[in-house]
Amino acid sequence: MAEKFTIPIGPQHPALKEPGHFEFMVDGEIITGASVRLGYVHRGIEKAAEGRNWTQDIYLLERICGICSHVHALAFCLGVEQLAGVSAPPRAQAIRVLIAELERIHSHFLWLGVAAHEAGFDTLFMYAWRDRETVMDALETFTGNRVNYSANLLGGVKCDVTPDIASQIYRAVDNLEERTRHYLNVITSDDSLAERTRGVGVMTPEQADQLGVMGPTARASGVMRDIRVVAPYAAYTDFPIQPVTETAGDLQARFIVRLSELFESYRLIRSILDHLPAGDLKTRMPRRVKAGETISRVEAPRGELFYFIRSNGTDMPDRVKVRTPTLCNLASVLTLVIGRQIADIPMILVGIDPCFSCNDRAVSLVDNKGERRWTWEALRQYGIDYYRRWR
Amino acid sequence: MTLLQMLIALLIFPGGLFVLVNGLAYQWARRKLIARLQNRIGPRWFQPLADTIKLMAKEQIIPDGVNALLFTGLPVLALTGALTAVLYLPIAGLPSSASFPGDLIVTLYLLSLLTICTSLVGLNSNDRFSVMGALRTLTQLFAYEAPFMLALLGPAVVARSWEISQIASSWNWLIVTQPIGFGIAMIGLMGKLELPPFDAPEAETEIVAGALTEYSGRGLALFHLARAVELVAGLTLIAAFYLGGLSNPLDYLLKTLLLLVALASIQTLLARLRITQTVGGWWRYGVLLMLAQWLVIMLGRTL
Amino acid sequence: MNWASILKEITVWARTNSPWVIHFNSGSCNGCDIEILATLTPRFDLERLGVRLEGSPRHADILICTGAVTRQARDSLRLIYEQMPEPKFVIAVGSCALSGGVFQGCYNVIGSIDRVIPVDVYIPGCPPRPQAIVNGILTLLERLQERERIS
Amino acid sequence: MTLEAARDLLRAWTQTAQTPEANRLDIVVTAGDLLAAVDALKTSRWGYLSAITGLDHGREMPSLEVLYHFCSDAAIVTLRVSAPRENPSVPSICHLIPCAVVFERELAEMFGITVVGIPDADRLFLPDDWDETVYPLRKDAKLE
Repeated sequence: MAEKFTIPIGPQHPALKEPGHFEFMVDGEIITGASVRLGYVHRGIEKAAEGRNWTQDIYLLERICGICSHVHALAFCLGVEQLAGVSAPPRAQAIRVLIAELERIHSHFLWLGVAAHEAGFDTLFMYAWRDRETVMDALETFTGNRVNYSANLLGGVKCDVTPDIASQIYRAVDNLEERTRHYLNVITSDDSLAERTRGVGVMTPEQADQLGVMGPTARASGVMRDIRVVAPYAAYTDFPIQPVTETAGDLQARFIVRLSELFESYRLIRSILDHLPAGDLKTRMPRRVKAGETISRVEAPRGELFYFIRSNGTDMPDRVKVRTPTLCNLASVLTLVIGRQIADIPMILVGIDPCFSCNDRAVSLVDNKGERRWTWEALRQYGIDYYRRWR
Repeated sequence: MTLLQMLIALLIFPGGLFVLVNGLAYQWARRKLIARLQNRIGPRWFQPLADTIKLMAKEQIIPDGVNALLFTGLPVLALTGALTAVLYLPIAGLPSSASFPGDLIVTLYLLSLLTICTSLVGLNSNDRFSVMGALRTLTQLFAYEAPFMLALLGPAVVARSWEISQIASSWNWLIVTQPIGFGIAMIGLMGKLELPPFDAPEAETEIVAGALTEYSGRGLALFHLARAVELVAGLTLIAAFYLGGLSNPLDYLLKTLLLLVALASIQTLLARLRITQTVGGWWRYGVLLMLAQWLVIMLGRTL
Repeated sequence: MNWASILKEITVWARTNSPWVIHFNSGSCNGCDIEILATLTPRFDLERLGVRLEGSPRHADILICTGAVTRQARDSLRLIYEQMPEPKFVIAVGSCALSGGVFQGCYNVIGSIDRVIPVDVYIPGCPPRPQAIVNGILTLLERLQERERIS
Repeated sequence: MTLEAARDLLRAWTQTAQTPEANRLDIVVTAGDLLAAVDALKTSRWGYLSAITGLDHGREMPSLEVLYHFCSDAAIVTLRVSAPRENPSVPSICHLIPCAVVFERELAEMFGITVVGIPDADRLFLPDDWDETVYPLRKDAKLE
């Protein structure tokens, strides 16, 4: 009987949208199967979306994930506008992209802090979250709320950029750019952190491409997957973005990719604020959207966000399918593990998405001889000794 | 020493009460310093006192499947171990209240009694985090104990005696002649107190709270007190040996606070080392450096 | 002022000055969780009130829970509540925890936290600002002082 | 890789092909040909599997529909497979695209579509005490 090897990963972590419970089937040393059990925060959003009209759905879909709420609303609004054949005025599109980039900055700083906290480096966690407050203030003055900005409307945006908001965003971006340069230096030069990140969870470009990994995790392995570059939406056509990729493919490369793509966001925000197109903020939007289906893809901080919206001509959607980037990265990590030894599990799990950490890392190896219990550390130690024996 | 003097020394002045208050004050200073280094305001001056009293007043849950006597007894043992160790140290710059030749060895073992109690507590409960925390505490104990002890025996060799009061009263600034010993002693103290970067045994993001996961109420308070007393004991020991002895209370205060600042700043600068890195680091670098240091001492003695 | 009342005064003082906190997400979208974490960071720093984020329920006095309770998370929420030693308090953060919020009526959602465990302080908002969370904790501490003095 | 490349790649199994939008191509495929079509896309490295969507057109419609979305840069190819409402079943594509198992588990538990050959059919999102016969995303699901 193949051993059933379960990693019970705790149900709560601030940056983790869907806390999960991992299980790996092993045959001796080699992993034969892996699966994950989500559902701790499953609220049945897709069914609820079918019971509400189009405008109410924006408020629902914004609360799928607190960290990238604007991106969910943006994807939904772009999809419904495509269905209705309406397109938001250029100024609204530019403001939407502006808020999306500000949200990417806030999400990456949050992740930087939480990943440092996971590695036990609390000072970096405190500093990263202190600097994140600058972008939260900018977002608050701009849209009225720190999280869940609900700036999106069907057919436009609610909030406008006044000169003093623009000047505050400029100041925030300048300060953050200088801090990002500092953190990039810390990530690469600090030994105690490099010790925990260099060479951890390496993923080759072929694996990344074949597994369908999304976002910064793919770009850290050299696979250029960024919807803003590949299929520009909203105002990304007028304000193009340069792709940022690394080749090492390990945990440190992911740190570097996430931080260096922030420089792109700063450049984009400045260029949007400089050439903000004039015009009104929203257009008329019919209450009933004509029947049809559409797919809208948007680049969330963690990867490609996929929306499939089907309308049957009434004022309520017939089907709203949401596939979040974390689910896709999770799925690809499960396949990356198959065929590898037990010793590789912690590296790959921690490596693929360093923000996927957990409080309860005890590992239980259930086999026919009963249950052997290891901690994450013991498992990691097992990995190190295993490789030392082979060398 | 009349019985009354001994009782006062034991319970009030250099002994129990003063060290407890001193320990709480130093814990506050450490937490405040770390908070200030992390750009935060940090706790108020009476925070450790409030924490301890609150924990004392909380309900003590004894989980089933646990030996109740051990569960309640071990924290008391840990605190008494730390408190008796303090008797041999020149607390507050005054000569130590009790001393006999060879009390350095006794103090070192009494100081590590706390770590042994923590691991026993962890092994005693059947919650997997406590067991894992206990195993990690023990592995780390074997890692830093040897170099830490060598680092503290260095000055004893120079002073040609095993008695703390004599070593302390030789007034020479050994930090100059034995810098490596001083460094290893400081880092060893951080390992003993499980301060980051050596806090793998109670890594909050990995094994919840390590060996003390099951404790609430009095047990937890006693452990925190024991750790606070051990912080004071460790600092006085290193200050007495390496910073030219402690002559008066002001001297004591200055030197121990200086060491505390060094401790806190190292703590904020480093990420948590994995248990494999700490053990590897100690045995590869700690022991070798100490042997080199001892070589120098021996040469010094023979010339 | 006999000994008993002095002792009670001291314990009340200690309890209100060192509230240790454990956080549980029973189905939240993480908006409230990152605001709770933001209260521990330099700008709002709750450690000046003595708040410490604890890993184990045994060490904590206050359970801060967020999110509309999903059926999957209900038992672990109850389990964590029962593991905490007396005297324990519960703070529900965010409109999902108060009333199920936007997810009211969804098939997998039980609704508000007080359907599963008794709640002492409710902090509305989606998500409530860190200032609101700090204010919620302060109201809990003040209420604790009055209640202890009356009983 | 463009839509035209995908169109003639899948010509052998296409029953009907439509382009509802400039960058989208919908190809209706029978359940039997699904594996061959997916294999063709995979071997020619045409993009990656982005999502699997289940569709219930309405209480009275006789069949459910499963959509496999493949994306390559801006182009999106959707393979549409229909399955009868009584006991719908589709072949699993896990052996071709390993990471599809999570999407298929969600499809199975939300729509009650049995995925033939799925390595592990445990529940993904729904709680343990959820009764199996109720499939929440179906239009005729009785939810309290």
